[in-house]
Amino acid sequence: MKAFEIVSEPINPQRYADYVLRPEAGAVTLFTGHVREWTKGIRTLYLAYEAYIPMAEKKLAQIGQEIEEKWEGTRVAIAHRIGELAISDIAVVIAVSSPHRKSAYEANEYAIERIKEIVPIWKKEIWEDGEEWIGHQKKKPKEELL
Amino acid sequence: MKAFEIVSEPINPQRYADYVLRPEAGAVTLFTGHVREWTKGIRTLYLAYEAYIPMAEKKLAQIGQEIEEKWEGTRVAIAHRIGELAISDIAVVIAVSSPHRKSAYEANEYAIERIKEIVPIWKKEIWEDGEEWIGHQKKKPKEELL
Amino acid sequence: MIELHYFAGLREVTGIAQETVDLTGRTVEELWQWATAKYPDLQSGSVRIAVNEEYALPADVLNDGDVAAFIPPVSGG
Amino acid sequence: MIELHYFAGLREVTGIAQETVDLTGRTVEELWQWATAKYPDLQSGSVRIAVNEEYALPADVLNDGDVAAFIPPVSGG
Repeated sequence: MKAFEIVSEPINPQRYADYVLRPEAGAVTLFTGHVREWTKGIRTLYLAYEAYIPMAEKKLAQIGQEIEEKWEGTRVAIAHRIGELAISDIAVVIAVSSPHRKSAYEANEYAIERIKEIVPIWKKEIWEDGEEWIGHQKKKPKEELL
Repeated sequence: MKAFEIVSEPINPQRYADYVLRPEAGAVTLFTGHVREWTKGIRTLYLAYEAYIPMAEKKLAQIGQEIEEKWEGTRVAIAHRIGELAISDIAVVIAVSSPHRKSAYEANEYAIERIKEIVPIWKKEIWEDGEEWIGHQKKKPKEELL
Repeated sequence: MIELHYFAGLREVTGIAQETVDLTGRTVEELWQWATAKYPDLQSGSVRIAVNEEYALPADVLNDGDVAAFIPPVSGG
Repeated sequence: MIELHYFAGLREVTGIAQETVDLTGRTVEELWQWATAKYPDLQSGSVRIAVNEEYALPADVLNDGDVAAFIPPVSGG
């Protein structure tokens, strides 16, 4: 495994938690983002993720570096899966270790916010009656404009 | 396993993450508290934890109930280990699933704060030159009183 | 009869983990007075008393068969 | 020559994942004008352009061999 990677196989979150653990660590936070069956009353059948892989891995590593600079003593590993994912599959895992718990929580939440801002990964939701790239305005007109 | 338990064997955190996962969950936060080697410049050899087991399990379950009332749609599992623990061993695991990530982070951090307030578990630190029950004033005179 | 439990640092103060005493009908506050008279060092830190695995108030009355526990500051996690 | 990549919804707009074009020496802004002239529907959403795997500014100049990518709003996590 790499500390910051895009993978196409199922994610084993424990590997990333193990990777960040060190004798100085008193706390490890492990976040996993899962495919949810229902979103705003619409049932998802499955998701398809796509990434600009080399840039996405670079941006994940950048987030790790930002965190290690902001929260002293933290260590970070992040993986995002691409391809077709079923309900409850893990799409993303973020592991952060830290001497004290507060940083481990804050840094972990920071990581997922940054992923949603800068990492070139795209999610397509597939429902019973259609599909859509999430975040792409073209296929998702704002309700107030209809 | 039980959703809220005191155990004397090594903790496998994944079991608790698996327990809380549901099709409605989009996020799972898993916190593990580990034995840290260095605290304020003093080297810990190992820790010994003791619990008032039936009351501790009751209080862990109470925390789980508080969380499921405060953050809608969350599901919680918590385990704390007792006995002698070596550096990096897991002392406590908290797993929270939630439809959305914000609740999963908040509820998880709430759980560890509450554990430190109300759950009858005690930690003794063993160093090269002594040992001490943490939190027990008798053996830990405040520096300003010396 | 009331069963008493002492944990962690408090057990090292009393020298025993458990004892059974005839304090049926007394309040939690009276139990505390009884215990600190017998073990003066109990007073050195902040101690909570639990009755039947729930934190108790000073005015709570002890019933026959109750289990009371002396809880030093907790330090789990 | 510049290599262009289109991702996700933008790839469905252009109908291709990749093409190579002669825009060496032009700016990122000129690349955007070129692309939206060729694929008018590109303009429908917010798009960022990355050059060599870093987000680029409109005034950045494209060098021979650069790889430019059209990045629709990301939705990882």
